[in-house]
Amino acid sequence: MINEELQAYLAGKFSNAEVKPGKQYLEILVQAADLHETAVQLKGVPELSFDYLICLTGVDYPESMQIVYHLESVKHRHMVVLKVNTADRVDPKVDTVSDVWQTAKYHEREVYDLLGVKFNHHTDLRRLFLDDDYGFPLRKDFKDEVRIVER
Amino acid sequence: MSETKEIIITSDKIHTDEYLVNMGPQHPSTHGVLRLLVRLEGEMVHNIQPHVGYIHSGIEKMCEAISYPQVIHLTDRMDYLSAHMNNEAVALCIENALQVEVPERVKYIRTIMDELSRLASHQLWWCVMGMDLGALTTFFYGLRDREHILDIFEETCGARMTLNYSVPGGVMFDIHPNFQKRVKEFIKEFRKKLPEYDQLLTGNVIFQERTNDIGYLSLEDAIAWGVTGPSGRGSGFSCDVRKHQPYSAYPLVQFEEKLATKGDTFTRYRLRMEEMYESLHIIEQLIDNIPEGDYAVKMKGVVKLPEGEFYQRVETARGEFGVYIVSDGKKNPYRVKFRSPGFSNLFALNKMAAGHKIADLVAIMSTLDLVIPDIDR
Amino acid sequence: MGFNIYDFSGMTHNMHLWFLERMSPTATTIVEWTIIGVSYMLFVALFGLFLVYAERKVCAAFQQRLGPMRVGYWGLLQTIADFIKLLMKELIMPKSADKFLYNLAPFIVMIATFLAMAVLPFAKGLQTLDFDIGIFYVTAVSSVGVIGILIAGWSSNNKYSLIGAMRSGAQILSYELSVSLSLVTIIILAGSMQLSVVVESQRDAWFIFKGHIPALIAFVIFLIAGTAETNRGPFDLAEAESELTAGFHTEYSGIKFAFFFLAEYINMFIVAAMATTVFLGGWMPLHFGSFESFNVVMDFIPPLVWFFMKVLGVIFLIMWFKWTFPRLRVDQILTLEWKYLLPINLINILLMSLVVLTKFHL
Amino acid sequence: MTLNDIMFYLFAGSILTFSVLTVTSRRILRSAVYLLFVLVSTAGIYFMLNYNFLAAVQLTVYAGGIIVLIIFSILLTSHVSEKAVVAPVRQQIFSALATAAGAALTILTFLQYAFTPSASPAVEANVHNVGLALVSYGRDGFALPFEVISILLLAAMVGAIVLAKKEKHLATAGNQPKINPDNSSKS
Repeated sequence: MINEELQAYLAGKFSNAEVKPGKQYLEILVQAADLHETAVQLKGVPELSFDYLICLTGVDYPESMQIVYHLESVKHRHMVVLKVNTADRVDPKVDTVSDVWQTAKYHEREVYDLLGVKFNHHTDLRRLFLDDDYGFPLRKDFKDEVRIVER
Repeated sequence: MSETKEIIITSDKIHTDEYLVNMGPQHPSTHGVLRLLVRLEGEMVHNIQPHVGYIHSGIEKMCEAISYPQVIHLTDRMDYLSAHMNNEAVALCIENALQVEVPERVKYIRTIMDELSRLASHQLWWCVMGMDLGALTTFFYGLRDREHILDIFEETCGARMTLNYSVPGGVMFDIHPNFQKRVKEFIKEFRKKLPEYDQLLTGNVIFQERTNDIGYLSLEDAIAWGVTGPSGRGSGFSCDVRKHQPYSAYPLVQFEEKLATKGDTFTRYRLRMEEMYESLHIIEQLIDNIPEGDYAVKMKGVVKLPEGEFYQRVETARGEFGVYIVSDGKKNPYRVKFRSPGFSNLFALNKMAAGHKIADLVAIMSTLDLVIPDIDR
Repeated sequence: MGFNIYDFSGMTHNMHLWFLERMSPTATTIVEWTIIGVSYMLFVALFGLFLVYAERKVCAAFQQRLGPMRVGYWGLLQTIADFIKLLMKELIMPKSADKFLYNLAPFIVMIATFLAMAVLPFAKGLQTLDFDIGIFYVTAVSSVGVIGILIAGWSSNNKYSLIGAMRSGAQILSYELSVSLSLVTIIILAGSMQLSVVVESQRDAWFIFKGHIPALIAFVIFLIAGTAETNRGPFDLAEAESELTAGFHTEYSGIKFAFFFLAEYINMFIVAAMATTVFLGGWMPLHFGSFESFNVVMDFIPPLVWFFMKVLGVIFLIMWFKWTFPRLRVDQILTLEWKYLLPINLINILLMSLVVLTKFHL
Repeated sequence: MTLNDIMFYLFAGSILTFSVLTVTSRRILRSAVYLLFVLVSTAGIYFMLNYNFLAAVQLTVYAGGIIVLIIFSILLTSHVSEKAVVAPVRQQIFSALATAAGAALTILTFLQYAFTPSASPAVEANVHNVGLALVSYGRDGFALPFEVISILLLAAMVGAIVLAKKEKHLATAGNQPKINPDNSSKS
């Protein structure tokens, strides 16, 4: 499917989500509650079959954390960027998608480690790189006492 | 420390037949500071739990404090064997964001350098593969040939590994007058040396016995775990960014995306060997036709990206490398994320190696071709 | 004292008499023991050092580099420098190791090697013990060496060491069978286990030529199994550095590590010396049936030179294996022994018996 | 005292010392190693008697075979820090009494037996004779016992394999093991 078709299809499929063309790829912004269901649909529906999670990351925006999923379909070779905003910036929580894409398990651990986003129903949510008592360094309010990295 | 706590938890749960072995953080076959917590029964591996972060350097955080051209310098330090591809990814991402069209010459040079880096990386992988399986001589054969590529790099941009050659808008310097001659010499020589590799290792009965039929990774698993690069393609996962989202001069050259379906260790090995031939083929097509022109377009002193999010994928020697830049219009990025191939590849190790012997684990890990700073970033 | 480079028996006999004239029989024995012991130790130390140097040079040649070049002419003193370094290194012991066994292990390995060396005939009359069970004795004492490795692996209280020790145990126990059986093949041909007799009966032709194909098969099996017995590549599973860091001697340092290291090289020498003595005619020169003049020229080369030429040839072969082949996996190593070498060996023994019975040999 | 005597007392002394150490050591692998010393010293005495064949057999079978197997099984089952439990005093006294009784009986038998030189000429125990005796089927031949023992050992070997062969709960290389690697990785 080319982008316009895909956009129309997605807009029809996910009525609660906001589908818009981004700078490079199509973007879907979903509600946190719908995330898991959307992920299952994106992977499961044969016309979409986004089976390859390229990249999972989080961004700390002033009002909320945003989790960004770059998805590609190996079969159709189209790409989409799935986004979800958390309700709370300080104690962010979203559902895990590690049961949909296995690789998300460790990408989510990384996001948890660096941004402090908790993933509900994640089987093994531990810190990946850093110590338990270390802060969440990629948050904008993180103060690095030793080596000050400031913008 | 969290680590100690963890071990106690784990040993409570382990089966009486099993015991825990820490492979790493200092272990000859992890090739870096990687710790694998391996649960063994005798020689049989039941479970592998990778522990990473020993050399986590917070590159993503550092990027938030520096300017865009400076980000490129840090990418060298991640996957130091694919330094040029990483540089290029950031450069391309910035160029895309600024809608800058680079000269043809730059595209050619970048592609040639890409493929040379890929060759150098695969050569080193080959050395280490043999070494992991106990054939130390391969190490010296591979390094001997890699030296030629590094010499070319040195002559081109002054560095041998951390090239730092791509800059936004082009490359840092024009190629050396000797460049084409030396690359052609190298190709001619390496075409003769590659069959030697096969004679020494590929054709060896012990090597084939050691690598055949171990470490299976099915196509579904490869996609689900995001295993890319030669490791993924060995399972039939068509994931070559050079084909699917071509960049630089890749649309202009003829090459094949090598795919295999068996998905075992030997297949992945063969695939990388094939890729070396393919890389030579790509360079041969480009090296004589480098167009004249500028080696870079003039950029503003301070690079400022427009507000928005930009993602750029490139194919490094180990798989798909992605740069995700969120910009708020200032002179330094708001958020940078590097999607490194090694990170995804590493965590598929358990899937592949559980149920095999320790020796197989080493062989399987070797075909994943891990570079630890690439994982830890 | 009558020094004869072709036959040392006269010299040793004269020495014995010379001592007897001057002291009591008991004192003579003690003095002779001391001389023999010291010469063996000197030999082991010097030859071990030489072998380490040779290994590094051979390996360098295979790997297209020069090897050690800095210390001494062509790096000749490199191993001595290394040895001094090893001597001065701190002896580190794991905190929870079994101290007694940990310290004992390298000695057991070393003693087993020394015991095996006792029966090797270096030249005519240059042999310490000439048992009627010479070959059997070598296999018997070399089987003790594995105990040292097992103890080392266990007492270090390190999982890598333990895995290494178990691998080594399984491997050496299995391959001992092949070593013994391939030697039995030649014992059938020679009709004796006494090493001096074995060498003497190869005067007209070496056993590897005399025994036709069965002897050749036995030689190949002996080389394979002998390499495995010494824990050398491609059978170096016990110390597979890419899997087990350093296997059974992970926790050893300094001179204790040097003992294991030295024992490995001396074991390689013993395997090569046994191959030489049993298959390649020991110190016997190369003779071709009726080429009289050729035989005379060959006779002119002293037996010691012959012996060491052959030994070094075999050692070169063993080094060649190590620097060419990848390492086998533990199940493959056992499969190779029990499914291939052992049946081939048994059939080969039958074949050799047939050859001997029908007097088909030379 | 000749050198032979010195060597004999050395070997005998080490046999006695290490025998005692074998049973008194509380670390099991040390016991095995002491036992190794006992067996090697015994082999030494055989060598002194010029009974080379038996000595070599002693080394191969006991030192190289049985002790290795014992050590192997210790390696598989016990840990460096483990120590044997000291037996209760009652058991210690009972064992001491039993040992003393056994020793007394042996010594008594030795003392009461009149050692007389054999009338028949001594047969040299070299390999040639041993070999001939082993395969001869006459009155002094050992062909039958040799074969019977072979069958016995074969039976023992088959039995050992049957006992050791567990059910294959782990799949061989290439297949996935029963343990699901995804679920178990949370440990």
